[in-house]
Amino acid sequence: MVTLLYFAAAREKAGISSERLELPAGATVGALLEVVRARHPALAEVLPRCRIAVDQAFTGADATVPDGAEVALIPPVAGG
Amino acid sequence: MVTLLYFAAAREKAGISSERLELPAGATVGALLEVVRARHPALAEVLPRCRIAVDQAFTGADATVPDGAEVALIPPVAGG
Amino acid sequence: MTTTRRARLLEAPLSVDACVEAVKHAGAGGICVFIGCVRDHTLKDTSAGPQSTVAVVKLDYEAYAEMAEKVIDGIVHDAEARWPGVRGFVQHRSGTLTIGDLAVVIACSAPHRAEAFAACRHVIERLKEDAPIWKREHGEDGVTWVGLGP
Amino acid sequence: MTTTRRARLLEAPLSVDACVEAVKHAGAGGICVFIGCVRDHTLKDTSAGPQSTVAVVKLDYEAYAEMAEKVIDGIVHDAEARWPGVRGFVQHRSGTLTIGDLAVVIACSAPHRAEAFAACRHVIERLKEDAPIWKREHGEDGVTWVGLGP
Repeated sequence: MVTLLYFAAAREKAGISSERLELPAGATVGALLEVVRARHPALAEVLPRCRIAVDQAFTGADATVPDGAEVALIPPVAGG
Repeated sequence: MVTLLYFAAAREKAGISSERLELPAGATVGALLEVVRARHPALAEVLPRCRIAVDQAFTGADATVPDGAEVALIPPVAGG
Repeated sequence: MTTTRRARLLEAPLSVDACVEAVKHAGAGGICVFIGCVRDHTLKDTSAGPQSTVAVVKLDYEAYAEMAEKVIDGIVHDAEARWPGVRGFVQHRSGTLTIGDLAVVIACSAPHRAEAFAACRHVIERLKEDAPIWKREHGEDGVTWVGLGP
Repeated sequence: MTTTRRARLLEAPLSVDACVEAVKHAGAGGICVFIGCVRDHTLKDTSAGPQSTVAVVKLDYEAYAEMAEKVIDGIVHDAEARWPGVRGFVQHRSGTLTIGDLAVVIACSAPHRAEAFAACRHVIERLKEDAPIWKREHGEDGVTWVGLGP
């Protein structure tokens, strides 16, 4: 199980701020994103512009998602 | 008559913070400095390192000192 | 400072004084502070034609708070390592802000001013790139997530 | 701001908040503040050999107050002209200061941060060159006028 977090525009498009998903062992960030894309067609436009954080650190698409991880979709940021 | 102001190291060396001097009409800043040098031998070392302000604006040695002017010796500054 | 944490996300108004106090110490000759405020206008990205100015009424700041504090803390520690003698502290706001409210306060002290300025500038630039914080502008032309474009 | 005067020489403790308030307005997205503090050591100029560090106990700031306000006011107005949209304000202390006391506070606001940083840095550099203000350090090796050398 992993916990997915949606923020800002991603949260609005997905219509939820978090959900829990079962992933095959050894699944990559890229594979997780395919699952997300299939579950939330409304995210299609925002998803390619998101960075991904696994356990609060930015991560590439090839990284493996550990079981129990907290994975966040990070749309373009605008702090400061 | 002009008013001369001494600050910081110049004030300490001259032993006074201000004095009034009679100058010939048309006297330059350079001529005034010669008078000051003669009156205050203790200023010999500091004087070449001072800038001069006439009526609160930095001025070159060739400028004429107007009657009634306020002339200040400005040793190396250290504000901020 | 008795803590090594260099960043706070706050729902309440920020304090410039608190940030300055967090970095002040006997060896600090200069402190550079950057304050980001909500201003009354923004540049609108338009797909065609020149940028135009749009009035802003208020902003909602949303943050992935725990990660944002971690990211900003890392940025400040990085600045402290790049410019030896620097000490930094950041407060960032979340929630709804109106014109003039402080969105971020960054304070960096150093023995000399050049390092204080450089570190402060570095922190705001990196924060804007990487801190997981978003803003939604309520402007005269509707509500938009800043940075997502039209 | 109801006055156009951009500089104050004060015998009393400086206020960062007052300087920030003086430059804050609805169009100001960024404010850069520089605070100069009395630190516990100074670099000693030595005619031979490398610079060494000397402990400082307190400082006396002496100012040609009227001219100093005029000079700093001119520097701030110059910065406002160089970087359009900038608004600046400066407080400078005079009298006797001890470690940690604020000697100068410079605040510059601008629509965007680059101009706020640039203007603030410009003001402190020019102030240090031209403002008729002197300091006498009471250090472990006696009393010296800073800038006059050994």
